[in-house]
Amino acid sequence: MKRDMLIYSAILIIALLLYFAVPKPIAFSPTVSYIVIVLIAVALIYIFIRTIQGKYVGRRIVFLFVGIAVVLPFFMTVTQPIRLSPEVKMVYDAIMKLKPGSKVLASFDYDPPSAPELQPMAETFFRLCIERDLKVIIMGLWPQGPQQAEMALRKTMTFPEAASKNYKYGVDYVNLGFQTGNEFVIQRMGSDFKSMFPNDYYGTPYDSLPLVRNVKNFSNIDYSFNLSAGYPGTVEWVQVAVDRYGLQMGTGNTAVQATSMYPYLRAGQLIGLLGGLNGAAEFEKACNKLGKGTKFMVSQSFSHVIVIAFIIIGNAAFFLGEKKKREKE
Amino acid sequence: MQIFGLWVAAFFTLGIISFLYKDNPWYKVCESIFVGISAGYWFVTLFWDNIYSLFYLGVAERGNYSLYVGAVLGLMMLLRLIPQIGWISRWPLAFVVGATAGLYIINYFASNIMVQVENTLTPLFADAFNQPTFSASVYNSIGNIVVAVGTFTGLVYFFFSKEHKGFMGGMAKIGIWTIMITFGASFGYTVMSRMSLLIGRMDFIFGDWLQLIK
Amino acid sequence: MRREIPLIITAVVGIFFVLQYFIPHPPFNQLNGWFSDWFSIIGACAIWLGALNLIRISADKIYRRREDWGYAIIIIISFLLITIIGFWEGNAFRDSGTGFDWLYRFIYTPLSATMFALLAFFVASASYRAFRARNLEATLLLLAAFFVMLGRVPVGDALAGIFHVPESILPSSIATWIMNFINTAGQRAILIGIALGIVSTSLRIILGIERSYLGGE
Amino acid sequence: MIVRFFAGKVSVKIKIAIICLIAQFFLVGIALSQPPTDSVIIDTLRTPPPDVTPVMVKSVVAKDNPNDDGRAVIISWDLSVDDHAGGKVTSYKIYRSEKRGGIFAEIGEAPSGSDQMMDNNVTRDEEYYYKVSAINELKEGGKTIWQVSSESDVVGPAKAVAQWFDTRRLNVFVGMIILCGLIIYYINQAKSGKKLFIRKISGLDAVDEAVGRATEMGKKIFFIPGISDVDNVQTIAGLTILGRVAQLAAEYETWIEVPVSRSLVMVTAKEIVKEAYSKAGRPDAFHEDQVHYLTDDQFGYAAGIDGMFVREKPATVFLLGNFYAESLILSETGNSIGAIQIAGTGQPSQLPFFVAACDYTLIGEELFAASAYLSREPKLLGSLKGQDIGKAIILAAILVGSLLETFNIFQLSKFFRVLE
Repeated sequence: MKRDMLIYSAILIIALLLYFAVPKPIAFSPTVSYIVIVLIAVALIYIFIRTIQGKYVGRRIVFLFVGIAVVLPFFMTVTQPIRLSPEVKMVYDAIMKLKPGSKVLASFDYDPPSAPELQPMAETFFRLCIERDLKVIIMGLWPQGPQQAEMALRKTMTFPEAASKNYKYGVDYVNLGFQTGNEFVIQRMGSDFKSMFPNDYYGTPYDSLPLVRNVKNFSNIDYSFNLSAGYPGTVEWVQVAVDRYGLQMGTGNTAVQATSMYPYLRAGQLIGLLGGLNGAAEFEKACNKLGKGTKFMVSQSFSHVIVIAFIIIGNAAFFLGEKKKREKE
Repeated sequence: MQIFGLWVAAFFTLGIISFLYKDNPWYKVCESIFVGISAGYWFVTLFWDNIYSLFYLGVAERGNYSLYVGAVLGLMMLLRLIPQIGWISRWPLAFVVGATAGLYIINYFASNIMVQVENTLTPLFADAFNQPTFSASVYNSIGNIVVAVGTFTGLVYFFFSKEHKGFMGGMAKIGIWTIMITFGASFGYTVMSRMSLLIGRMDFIFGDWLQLIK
Repeated sequence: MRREIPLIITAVVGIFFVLQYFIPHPPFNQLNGWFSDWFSIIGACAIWLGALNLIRISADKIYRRREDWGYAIIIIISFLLITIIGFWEGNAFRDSGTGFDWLYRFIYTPLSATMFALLAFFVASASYRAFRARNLEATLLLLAAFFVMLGRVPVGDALAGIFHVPESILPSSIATWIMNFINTAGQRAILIGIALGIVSTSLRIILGIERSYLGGE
Repeated sequence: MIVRFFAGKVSVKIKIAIICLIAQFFLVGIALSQPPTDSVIIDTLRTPPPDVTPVMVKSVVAKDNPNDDGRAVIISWDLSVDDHAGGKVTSYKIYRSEKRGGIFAEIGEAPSGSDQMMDNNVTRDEEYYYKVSAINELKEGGKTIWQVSSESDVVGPAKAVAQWFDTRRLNVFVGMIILCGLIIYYINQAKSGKKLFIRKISGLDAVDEAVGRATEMGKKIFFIPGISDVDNVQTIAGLTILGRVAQLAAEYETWIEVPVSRSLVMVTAKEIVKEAYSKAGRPDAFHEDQVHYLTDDQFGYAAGIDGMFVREKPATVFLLGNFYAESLILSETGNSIGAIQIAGTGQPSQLPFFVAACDYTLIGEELFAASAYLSREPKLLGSLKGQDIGKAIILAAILVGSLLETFNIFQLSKFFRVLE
């Protein structure tokens, strides 16, 4: 207990120091960045040798490496080329094809834990919609979804090119809010939006919102974009809105979910897919609006390399161990 | 309030991360608060969204009296709290299970069987002719064949009423390989997703809170 | 009776939900909407069971002075705190600037997001300790994972670029190929298989053959 | 003089006024010189040039939109002969009235080249009359400069009616009848005593071995039914397996523990385990707290089970049901304590972790087959057989269909089309 308290105080002091005393922002020069990379590599080789000798390093060392691989790249000045994949291009093309004034339905089906992956997509999506003068109808099948949408919009409006468009609530975009009922909500929206959203996020009656007054169901929607982190999400949208009501839909998914979307993508049920942070970065590149997705990709690269390194180390040790065992026998 | 909030959020973020070192009182405090707050969050949200907005306003303002049936079913669910008549709660349960079963039959049949089969049935070489280059045609044709063969053999693997021997066994083998590669791809994407989440948290600590990053 | 009525309810409701897909005529189109409303209301009632259970277990812990009972107090306090604020603030509890919103943004969000982020650490440790190329199947899994992980980040192509790997076999190209073709095939087989399993299980539920959800055999 | 006028010192305003005056005379002249037509000139800022009025559309038909619940009327027409590239039609406007001679209100606009529109703002079984107007207009900078139109005859009455069967979904209906029919047929076959074969599923064969191992080591068995509620089919599949495992455990006199995350699952699991113990002939060996509720929270649940794994070091762990992100935490911890792990789920994204970290994994459909496999109950085996025949039909369709499509003989895929 006493030791815990000591550690806690140490953490507090470090935090205070970092908060008040350290000059900010910190950025490593390229040279320093490369030295850091080399040091990490050397440490990995050391672990490799230890593991081959049969001494597995503890969980905490592995954890530490992951932490380092994620945090240090924030301060590095390293750039990496990003290649555009076809499924991301499809989303971009679909939005670019819409005429100004087209109505886009955006369903936010995620909560804050998945925000790091999906929030950059949401921001880029709003920026693109505003640039193209599209009308956006926001809703959510997850209770926290509409809040995430509000956050993304606030962020979007800080960009001068978006702020200058003077987007008006009710006319250019609305937030219908959240409704419980999962796929049933989608099903009923198929006949009538208003029955599911009698009031919007702010309690305004549906009919007093000029943008949606004449929107009855999916047939009045030109394109739909769904950001999804699980159930209910893209699968339900595809099964109900796309298959039954013929909605045109693109989607942004967490990477975990993205793999299960490929069959739908190939089947043409989905028009475009942004998968995980990588999808977000590519989308930013396609729209030429660099944001957090691109920035985070450096950390992402590093962390993947670390995981791959650990798989290789673990397996190498495993095979050498097997060999030794067989030699003994 | 904003800055105070950032410090509070940082307190909880670091508290949860401290679990990686070991189980400790800080983590336990965070965990307990998490359990209480998350339960309360859903409790309040569902109350206002379903019981107030959907049920109360539905009945009082829109005159939708069918909602009373739902309320009765919901109350039956709560009867579980009284052991003597707790068995009544099986009725709403039966309702929920029946509805999902019916819905699952339709949705999975239409979207997962019909549509997926439809899309497997494509000409294996057709888009070979409208590709810009010869190599693109080969690439797509091979891809189409892989999809058809992979789906076919993968389904053979799931065949239960025949022994996996001989030709059938060979196909099932190819099927399980396809499935394993699929899992590998899934795994890769999952790693990507988890790392992104961690990046998000670290961005909060070093960016939003400590403001060490540009 | 206690057995039969639930089985009848399940069968009737189940058949109805199958039929509504094919019948656009009222009342089928309408009843469907009613059902979904009822569904939401039942869910909102069921959470009372969970919340009461949580309070009961925690209170029990405190009362009996079980190990770590102090934390049970924290659970009850934080539950009551957000609940009281949420009810006090009325229907507009979610608007930005409310106390509920503050709790959501600065306590609930960091806690749940960090919980999820811990998985990043576990996935690395699992990669190191558990993922072994024990047989051909596991090897294929790991190889695919290797290419997808490398191919989905820019550094993969950059590394391959050092060795002048031709474009068609860059990690990103291989990853795209795996995702588009093999993954599609595998996912499709799994999807169709699961769908068949679900259709058959759901049918058994409607027919009353599968009744384990009612407890007992 | 004119030159002097323009070059002179007369104020600019007067110049403009005079020019406008002259221009107006010109325009009036043009307008008057036009032959009279039945065109209606609405909201004109300027008089349109001559000979711009389009020919009206012909054969307007208004009829009920099929396969719906009576919420739309489809209005279709033959294109105006002037509707072609560079032609005299820019759009069509559709008007509706409740009486033939009543007041017509505009209900929508369709771009040129389109020959139908859906009016989905109607009341069921109410009669409506429609007319379509071909429009030619000139717009500059978002403002209409001039607009001319010619109206069609009034058609109707049309009303939106609800149908009793959605014919577009006939293929789904037939497919479902076939599949469900097969399953029911084989269930009946099995009931009447026909022997049905089922292949080896190694994950399920290992159940006995896994329970036996726990007995030998004198350690516990843990059964985790996932984090979904009883309304999820996977949870139900998992719980059915629990019945079998619990019975084995009871016979071997080994302690089985079931921590759950939903109160409804707790109640259900309790009854299942109790039943299993009495089937094994040891009803008194059952303890209420063998099945216990932890928390509804996903990670709270995972953390709780992790603690139990580490402290109690079970010899055998079953993870069968619906799992999400916690699959990794659970299977990695189970692996680290050296337990035999049998896992299964229908969540494709979680299966890789089970495959990598567990000894046996039930992949997707195998989980649903497990109850039949373990119990060998004829009804369940029968449904499995029916499912397999359904699969065989699908396989045949894939094989035959791909070949037919490749050689462009017949498009079998259209029988499977659900997309509208």
